[in-house]
Amino acid sequence: MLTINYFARYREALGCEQEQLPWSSALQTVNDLREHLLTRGDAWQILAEPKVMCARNQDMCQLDSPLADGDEIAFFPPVTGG
Amino acid sequence: MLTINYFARYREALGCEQEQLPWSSALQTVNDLREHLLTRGDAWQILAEPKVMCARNQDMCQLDSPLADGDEIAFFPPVTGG
Amino acid sequence: MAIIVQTDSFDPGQLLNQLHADQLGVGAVVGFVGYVRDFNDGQDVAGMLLEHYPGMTEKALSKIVDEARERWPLLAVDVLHRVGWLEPGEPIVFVGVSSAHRQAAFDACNFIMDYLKTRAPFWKREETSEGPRWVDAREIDDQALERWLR
Amino acid sequence: MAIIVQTDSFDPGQLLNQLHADQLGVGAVVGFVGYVRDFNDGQDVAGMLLEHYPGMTEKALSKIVDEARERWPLLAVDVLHRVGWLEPGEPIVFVGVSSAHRQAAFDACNFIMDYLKTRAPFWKREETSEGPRWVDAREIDDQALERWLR
Repeated sequence: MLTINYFARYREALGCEQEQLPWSSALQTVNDLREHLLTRGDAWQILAEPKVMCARNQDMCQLDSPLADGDEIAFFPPVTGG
Repeated sequence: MLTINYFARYREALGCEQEQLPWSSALQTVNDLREHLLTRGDAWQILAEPKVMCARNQDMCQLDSPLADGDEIAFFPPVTGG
Repeated sequence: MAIIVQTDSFDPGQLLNQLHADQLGVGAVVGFVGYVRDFNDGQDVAGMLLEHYPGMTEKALSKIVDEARERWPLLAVDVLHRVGWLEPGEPIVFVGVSSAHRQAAFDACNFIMDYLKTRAPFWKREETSEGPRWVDAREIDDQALERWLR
Repeated sequence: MAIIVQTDSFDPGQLLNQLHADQLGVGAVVGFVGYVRDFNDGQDVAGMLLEHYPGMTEKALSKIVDEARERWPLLAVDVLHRVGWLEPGEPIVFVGVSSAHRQAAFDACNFIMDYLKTRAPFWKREETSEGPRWVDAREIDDQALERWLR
């Protein structure tokens, strides 16, 4: 199982804060997961933004980071705290 | 008339905090004044230190700064505040 | 060292003073405070909602502080960042660093803020006279970060 | 803006908070505090006497602050420096700057401290276990200044 979190502008656009998805061997990287989500339709194209950021198990990661069953993944726009 | 101030290590070494000296046309620059003071003897050689700092009328200046009657001059070692 | 994420306001001056406490080896303290402005990017701002990623936030801030400690000889380091609803004039963030020496304190505090701005999971949504808007990340913050990349 | 030279101690946190006051255009405040350490250059320090050049001191500090204001868009700037007898743990100097933007506040505060260290007429005489000694100027402070020369 994968837990996926969306934050800020993405959370609002997708109308989704968190979801769970079964892991499969087709999801080898965070980018594989993103491409799967993009097939869901229009609203999801927001994840195609070139500056999309992601985290794996609460650490910032790159899109080519490996994915494993049980991971907590997050997608979010560039951060703006401070 | 010139007013001359000495600070910190120089004040202690010279045993003098402030003195007044008649201005003369031989004293064209701060360095002329310094060379005059150096003729006073051993203790005064402290003003020959390469890092001696000086101020004219309460502004930092270079040794080649012009000197005028009525000026307030100061000699001191490199500053160490902050 | 403390890393705190909270909704309540705080007293920046008190945090600054605590960085010295009674540590007689401290020669220099540098503190940064970020405040909500009443105007940003051409519009009046009535307040902002600060969203974060609970769990990841403290972890990300800890990594930033650890990295600063590897680079500079620091004594105390404190980071406090607020979340939730904030109004103009309220403090958003405090980063404070103490060290035996001045430049280490300046650089570490600056570094932590640059990293926080680009690597810590916080997002601002401003309430403006024309409605709510998500604040955009600024190119200049990425450039600020690049100074520190080795 | 205030430039103050005084013998009394002071509360750095209070000065930091005052830099914001109720100015809603302030986005960033950076404060530096220098403290007396109990150890310096290989020896225990029981305290220090800070000598200055009355009259010139405020003038020199004003010039430094004016120069900072020419270089960066600043709102408030405060400089407080103590003179007289100081003991370990006591604050010596506070430099605080407020601005709409973070990097201007960091740079201006750092710049003012670098200039103050090399251009303001203060001298420290430490009381050590081996008697009094005048603190020597450090080469590194001249180097710090050179960064800002244009």
